[in-house]
Amino acid sequence: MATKLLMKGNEALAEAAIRAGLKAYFGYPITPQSELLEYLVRELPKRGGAILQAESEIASINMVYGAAATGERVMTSTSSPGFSLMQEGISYIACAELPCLLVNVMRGGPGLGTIQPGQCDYFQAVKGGGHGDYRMIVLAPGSVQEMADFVYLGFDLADKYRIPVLILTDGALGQMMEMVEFPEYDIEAHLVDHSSWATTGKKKGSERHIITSLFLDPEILENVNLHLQKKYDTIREKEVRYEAVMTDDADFIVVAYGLSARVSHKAIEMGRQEGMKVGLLRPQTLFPFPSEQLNALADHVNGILVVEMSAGQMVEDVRLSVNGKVPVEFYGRMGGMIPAPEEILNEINRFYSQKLIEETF
Amino acid sequence: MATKLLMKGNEALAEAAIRAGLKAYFGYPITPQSELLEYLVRELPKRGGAILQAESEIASINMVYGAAATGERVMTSTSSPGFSLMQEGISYIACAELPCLLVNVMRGGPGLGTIQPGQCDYFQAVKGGGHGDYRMIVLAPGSVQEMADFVYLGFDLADKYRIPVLILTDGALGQMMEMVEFPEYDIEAHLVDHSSWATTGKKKGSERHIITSLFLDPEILENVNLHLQKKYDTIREKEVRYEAVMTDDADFIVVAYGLSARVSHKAIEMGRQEGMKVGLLRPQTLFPFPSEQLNALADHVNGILVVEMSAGQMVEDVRLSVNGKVPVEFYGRMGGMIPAPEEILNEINRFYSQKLIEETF
Amino acid sequence: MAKIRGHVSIKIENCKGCELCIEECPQHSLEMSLKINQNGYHYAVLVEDNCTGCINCALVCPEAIITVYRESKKKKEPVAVISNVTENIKISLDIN
Amino acid sequence: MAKIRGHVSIKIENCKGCELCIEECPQHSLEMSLKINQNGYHYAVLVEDNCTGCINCALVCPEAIITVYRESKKKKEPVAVISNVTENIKISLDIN
Amino acid sequence: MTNEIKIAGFGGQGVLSMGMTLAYAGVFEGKQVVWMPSYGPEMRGGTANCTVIISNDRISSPIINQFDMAIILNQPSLDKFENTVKPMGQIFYESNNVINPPTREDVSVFEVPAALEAVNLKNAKGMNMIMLGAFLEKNPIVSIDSILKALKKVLPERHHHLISANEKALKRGMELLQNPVLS
Amino acid sequence: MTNEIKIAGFGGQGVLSMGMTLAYAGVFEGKQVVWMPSYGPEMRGGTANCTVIISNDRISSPIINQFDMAIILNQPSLDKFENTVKPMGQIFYESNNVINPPTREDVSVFEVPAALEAVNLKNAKGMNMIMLGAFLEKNPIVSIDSILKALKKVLPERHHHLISANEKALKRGMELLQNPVLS
Amino acid sequence: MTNRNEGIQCEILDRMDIVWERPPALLDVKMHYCPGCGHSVVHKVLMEVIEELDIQDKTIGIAPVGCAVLAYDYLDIDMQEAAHGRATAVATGIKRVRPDRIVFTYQGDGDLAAIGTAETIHTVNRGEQIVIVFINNGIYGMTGGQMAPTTLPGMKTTTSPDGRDVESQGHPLKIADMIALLPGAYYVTRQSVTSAKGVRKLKKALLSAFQYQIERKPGTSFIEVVSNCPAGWKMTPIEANRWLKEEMLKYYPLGDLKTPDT
Amino acid sequence: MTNRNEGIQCEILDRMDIVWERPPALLDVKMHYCPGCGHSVVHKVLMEVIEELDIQDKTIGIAPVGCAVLAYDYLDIDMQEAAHGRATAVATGIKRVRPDRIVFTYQGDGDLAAIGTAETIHTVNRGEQIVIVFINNGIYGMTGGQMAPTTLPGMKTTTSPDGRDVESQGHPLKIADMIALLPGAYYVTRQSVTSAKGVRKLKKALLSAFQYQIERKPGTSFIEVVSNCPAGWKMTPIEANRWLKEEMLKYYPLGDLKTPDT
Ligand SMILES: Cc1ncc(C[n+]2csc(CCOP(=O)(O)OP(=O)(O)O)c2C)c(N)n1
Ligand SMILES: Cc1ncc(C[n+]2csc(CCOP(=O)(O)OP(=O)(O)O)c2C)c(N)n1
Ligand code: SF4
Ligand code: SF4
Ligand code: SF4
Ligand code: SF4
Ligand code: SF4
Ligand code: SF4
Ligand SMILES: [Mg+2]
Ligand SMILES: [Mg+2]
Repeated sequence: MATKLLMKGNEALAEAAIRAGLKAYFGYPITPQSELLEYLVRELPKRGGAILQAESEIASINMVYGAAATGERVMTSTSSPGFSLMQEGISYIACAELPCLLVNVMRGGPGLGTIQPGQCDYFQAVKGGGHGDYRMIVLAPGSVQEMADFVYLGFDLADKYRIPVLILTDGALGQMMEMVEFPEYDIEAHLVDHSSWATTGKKKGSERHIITSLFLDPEILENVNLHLQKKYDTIREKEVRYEAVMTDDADFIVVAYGLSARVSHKAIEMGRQEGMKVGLLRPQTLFPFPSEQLNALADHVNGILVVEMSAGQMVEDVRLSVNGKVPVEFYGRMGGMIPAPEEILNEINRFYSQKLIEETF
Repeated sequence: MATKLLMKGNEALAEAAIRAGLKAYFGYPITPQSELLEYLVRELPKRGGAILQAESEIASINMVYGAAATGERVMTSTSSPGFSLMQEGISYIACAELPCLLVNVMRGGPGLGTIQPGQCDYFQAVKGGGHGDYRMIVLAPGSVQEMADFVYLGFDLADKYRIPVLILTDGALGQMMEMVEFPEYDIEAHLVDHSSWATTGKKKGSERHIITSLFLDPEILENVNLHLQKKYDTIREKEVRYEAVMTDDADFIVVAYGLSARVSHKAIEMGRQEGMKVGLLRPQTLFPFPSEQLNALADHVNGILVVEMSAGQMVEDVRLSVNGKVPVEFYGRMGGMIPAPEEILNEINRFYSQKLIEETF
Repeated sequence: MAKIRGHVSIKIENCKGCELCIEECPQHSLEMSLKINQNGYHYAVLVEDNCTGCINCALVCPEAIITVYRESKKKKEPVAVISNVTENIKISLDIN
Repeated sequence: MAKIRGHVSIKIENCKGCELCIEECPQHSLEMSLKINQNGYHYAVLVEDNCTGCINCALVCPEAIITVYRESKKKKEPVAVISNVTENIKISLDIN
Repeated sequence: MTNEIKIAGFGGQGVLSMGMTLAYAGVFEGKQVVWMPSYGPEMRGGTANCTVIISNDRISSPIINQFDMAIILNQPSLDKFENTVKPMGQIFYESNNVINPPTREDVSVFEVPAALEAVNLKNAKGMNMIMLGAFLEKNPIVSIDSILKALKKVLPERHHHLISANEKALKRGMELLQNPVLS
Repeated sequence: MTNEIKIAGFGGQGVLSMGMTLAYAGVFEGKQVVWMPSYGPEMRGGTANCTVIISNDRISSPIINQFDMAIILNQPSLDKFENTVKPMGQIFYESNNVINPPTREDVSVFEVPAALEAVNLKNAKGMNMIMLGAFLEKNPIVSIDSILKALKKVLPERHHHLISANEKALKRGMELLQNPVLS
Repeated sequence: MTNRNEGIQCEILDRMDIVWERPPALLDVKMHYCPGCGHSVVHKVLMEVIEELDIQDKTIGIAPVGCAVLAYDYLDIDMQEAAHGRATAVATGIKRVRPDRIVFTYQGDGDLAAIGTAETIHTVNRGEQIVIVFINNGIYGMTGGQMAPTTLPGMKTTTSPDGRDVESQGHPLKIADMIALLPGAYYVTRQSVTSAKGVRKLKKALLSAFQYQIERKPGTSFIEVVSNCPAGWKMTPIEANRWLKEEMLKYYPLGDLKTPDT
Repeated sequence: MTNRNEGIQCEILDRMDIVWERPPALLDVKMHYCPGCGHSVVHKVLMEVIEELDIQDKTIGIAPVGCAVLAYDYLDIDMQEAAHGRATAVATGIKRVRPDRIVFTYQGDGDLAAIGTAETIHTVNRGEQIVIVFINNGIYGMTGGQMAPTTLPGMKTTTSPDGRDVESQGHPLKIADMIALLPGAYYVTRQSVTSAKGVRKLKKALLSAFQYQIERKPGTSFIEVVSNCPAGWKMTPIEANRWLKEEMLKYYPLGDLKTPDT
């Protein structure tokens, strides 16, 4: 039966991972994600998994590499600076096509920055902060419930596509408590058979398995890349997820993910109360990005406002999606600041007053 | 007097760095950039600088952090996987506003990949592979001559804006030999006075200097970010550099940088011989990107082909620049493969035959 | 053995009430105040007039807020030391 | 002491001519050929019929291309060993 | 109906658990809730605060800059949050820890001598529950029963024996505002 | 006028320095040049090759897939590059190291017994210069003088005494193709 | 706590000399450390030493992430904040361009002995002429009390809630002992700050270390301070110091591990 | 080189037994190593040991970047290539989810003792039950002969063209000695492969190490092999092995550094 609990986002994520059959977690303390590690230290060993506090994020991600290559469900989590340290390892994992779950509970940057929430690692997450042409599936939860839900989804997608899946969230969603319901999840039914490639010891009479990202011959490496790109195209086609709020009749929409989408949601509610036809598109997958959906919406709306806790990163993907069809504006806060609903409403208002002027003249 | 030499790209870069007043180099071996380190080991100590082979790329970039914070001209170089390891350090350097020169001699990725040349770290370079909203100035040399020239330019820009400058090049440009001319360069005349912020020991009676990227209070960190963004805007306005080849009368242009621009150059020469009105725009700065120039060109051309040794990265910046005005197509090779002039010409031909069809019907 | 006369002055508004000075004072000259300062901490006060000025308390005080005085060998004019007041006043009349 | 009779067979097309086997052979049974194989290396050959089958050469051979034979204690039928030919042929007629 | 509440004080005063208790009680009454703490090094000896939102409907933004009510346990918190209370809102402040009471005229201000009462109850740690009781007296958004159920969730097992003491403190807090000191 | 040349062979045969010498000689004659090596672990005991482009004009692409001439020092290299020579182009191959000579009919093929001649000259290392001499005999794109000047740049100081031996080798190579064995 | 008066408020004494006061180089601001935290004590001693050696104007300090990350708010010298674990690399960078400056790092045990292990060992192995001040409090203080490499067996932290299990979580890492093996190490010592005597000894050790650097002695000085973390250990400062003496020092005995003569 | 015949081509002998042949687990392919390279010798011994212990079906090997990066092309077991320096972290990951598998890493000195120092030390400190095979050839072979942490004083490499200068470039790092200090180290030994005798000893050491892992002995086995790099050292294989014995072994004397009984 499903369980309902009031939980912190970080803890909900950890609990869901255990319920999804997590076999090993490797991580290193960093605010604001340490609860995740601490929760798992308490719970995972009792419930069938191994946990290790590594000596660094670099060790963590490479432990994930090793463990994931045995075909088990494994994960790590960190926050922004730690995620930067993992870039080489992630590039290796992506190229070797190892399924695993990564979590970045973002904080304000750059540098050591602050421990307050941020959304300024979007580029790093979706364009590949590491070297080479690779992608991760990037899931952006918008609530504590989704912090849990996207863990199941993440593991399933990781297994299905042999790809690292990143849950990209932030310190506020990680620290805040909401009700969360853990559905029934039959682990066995979800596990994918990885025995055809996993390195668990060469079976007698069959070929050995090799996990590598080295392909010295460029023709071979190009083929590896073509294979990866094809996989990414499939993912683009099949795995886009988003939430559309009051977009049907909207003449103006806000695009935002995660925490800033929550705040924007309130702003459009306030806008609707003031009689404005505003909607919200909240990408739940950042890669694949809901480009087609936005492009289609661009046929009906007159403008788009992108709200991020950054200097403007996802806004580029929105612009690429609509390709000039409608103006795309940006509102952002940085350095751990969270926009208030009123600020966003202000921006929306600006659009409406402009429109009024346009319509008058 | 200027000196002319036949040199490898890597060595020209190293030699220019010495002539530009390099005070310290910290690096770690990796193909295809090790000549740079090896050249400097032989030459730099004789010519007034310190050199250290570090224990890792992470150590290198943090040594650069420390040395740059004293206000001296310092640099490091590496190739793709090593550059991924530097991402945390770069984010720190960018936030602490330390001038320094970084070099990524790219190879095919992802993962360990190959040591053959690649251009697949564009996103990492220009969008920020590390966490947080920061930018580097990214210079993309197209010849051995520019491998040298951009070192002087790089140090000057780094000093002027207190920003890390990245020379983004590839294994082929690093390994190949061309003639290179080293101009007279009066180091003293170029050095910027950093004594107002550099940490070289607190002067008696004046305030101490602090180099940090920690700003726990989000309001302060937001201001730091606003300051950075303003600086980036100035750079966007003032520091765009590019080469335009036969674009004046072109009805179709290729956009490419570095090695693939060299190959594209040959392709458009061949195209011109076949009577096609093709041109080439070669960004020399990738950040700042010549967006306005491209946008203006988009008013005159009917199509753009972006050529990269990647799955398509800079193409996004081209699309963002032209914002839907003209179709932007992409041709790329991956995994260490280099496109041949003929392949590019083929792509150009395709455009022309399409156009012919369009004009016929 | 003639006792050296000493005195300590504590900047109590910065005291965090760790009690380490009290633990370390060989003379048991210090104790915690019942009151709290503006940061919510009880603070250390000199309660016995037997301080020798051994500076032990000052050495272990994490906040470095204890100033220690010792009777001058070359006796001269007296000096007034006002300490342990809630406001941050420390006046040392040095008529040297 | 009765000499043990041994023999080595070298897969010469994979030999890289490092000469380590030669250096290590206590019998000086091996030498380098004047010819080169298809990879451009001179290769090691057995030139003396005094091999004891001590396996030293095989142990140090980086390419692991030396097979070592030793006269069987329990003598039986003879066996033909063809070795050191440029093509990759190794026939051991084992009539066991 | 949505209640947006700020609770703030020193690190050790039980500010976060007070908020969590309130949020859990909301859950037991079938409401939507959000509990959002301040986190980070400011907690080191410094101040702590949390936001609690209790609503009948889906809660969109967990981040709000304006509150219906504020429960304030020390001076720095009052200085910081006094102006974030909406007009017509309420401020509950602990009078022993707040030297300069709120000055706003467009909100209801309730002085609660919770520290003193906690000493009287010989339950120094119960100060936060007294404040919560006072708050609930004026805003019966959840029942005492739900609060007690919530305490079972919030307190670790080994502290469950304290629940009855906490109940007393809650009740005492409610009593205190049955004749409120309106300022 | 642009000459695009491929030079290929085993790692130790002096393939890269032959190309570099040619490139440097081009420089001394005021031409534009590019020298582009293959690099990487394939050099470990394996094959090595380089591209040399010598032109009167600015050289656009250093990367080319088709060559005017190829100088080939071993079999694997011939197998790899035979088909990259443009129709009407030239192939120079070292006959001791190449067992199966080129079969193309649309290019000029020159067999050069350089290894043998090097032994005759008691200058085993001079094999590459013999090949270069042969090449220059057919393609006088740079003068012997320039080549000798170039050698001074390419060879480390301590090997400059070898230059006269190299000159002999060059000349021998030229002679060899004054009566070429056209196959 | 006393019921007596609130201390001796004002008193006219005989002529008094100040025998200890806050070193001016320790800025007169409130520090963010928890009550009783050893970090603050070490700060104080450090600045006394820098004043005494008169090197305030040529000293550059590096404090990476850890509770002491804000040291630059308190120490009146030029300072650099460094990435987690990389302080010695940063110091190397400085020292290589400015060999005439006095450079020290100030690092926690998580920083120096976990994520920064490679940098620590290689910096000392190169014999960089810097002073490394290593605050070993057996825990990650700043991030809320997780297990450190130096955490004692059986010690409870938020990531070893049942006590550190050496089987699965490894043994306390005695990094100073490893460091002392390296030829690049010039002076390696382990001190503490739980008593006035300890503080005096630490000061002596720091004086020597900086003096060696001033004299350009070949090699690195490494000063480990076995310190406390009352907050992370969930103890009062007095309990913490007692536990430190009784338990920590068993694993990390005080004294010199390597001196210039040994 | 001989002028004599081209070897004994064919001969009918008395009944002969094969007393040594290439272990089948060493795949019958040409290896990319330079002539005389010690890597290939160690590969051979390793596979003999794995065959002898009959663990080919449950062994997982990890070779990170370095000349042996392509080991998976030669060793007929499941293998993972790892990022530079991270092999022991990768091994830890495997061992923690599959404690019943036999896991070993195969690492160069640049890999293990430079960039991977932290991972190496912490893996051993945790006593991960794996075997670490450490090929110390005093140089970065794969990248073309740069200085390694283990390069001898005065030794010429492309990044120490005048010989390693310990003043500025540090001392050769004896990492096995540091490792042996750690309680998590179960068996630490230093071997070589320059002679048949050395190869025999190495095999014995590897047999013990894997046997310990099979028996789940607590702790890590660390086998250093002092090896050569004829290409990087710019010597013939025979010169290289001679130099190794004469010079390298002075710094890295062979023998056990820690055995289960010590
Ligand atoms: C790359 C990175 N990983 C993790 C962190 C989080 N972090 C900050 S300080 C710290 C460790 C603090 O422990 P220690 O070094 O022992 O210092 P202490 O606070 O105990 O003095 C950690 C893990 C970080 N800032 N950066
Ligand atoms: C992050 C990173 N940095 C650098 C390199 C380049 N690199 C490959 S192998 C190697 C070192 C090889 O030396 P060693 O580990 O001693 O192995 P050997 O080749 O000598 O056996 C280096 C620096 C890399 N692949 N990745
Ligand atoms: S100076 Fe000595 S005697 Fe005086 S209070 Fe301090 S510790 Fe006690
Ligand atoms: S040691 Fe300092 S901070 Fe602690 S109680 Fe004494 S005076 Fe206060
Ligand atoms: S087996 Fe022994 S005797 Fe025979 S060739 Fe080999 S080393 Fe020589
Ligand atoms: S040891 Fe092996 S590779 Fe070396 S020469 Fe002898 S047979 Fe050939
Ligand atoms: S958490 Fe620990 S180390 Fe950090 S300031 Fe508090 S007591 Fe000191
Ligand atoms: S470079 Fe050195 S280590 Fe690498 S294969 Fe060649 S000899 Fe062996
Ligand atoms: Mg610590
Ligand atoms: Mg090596």
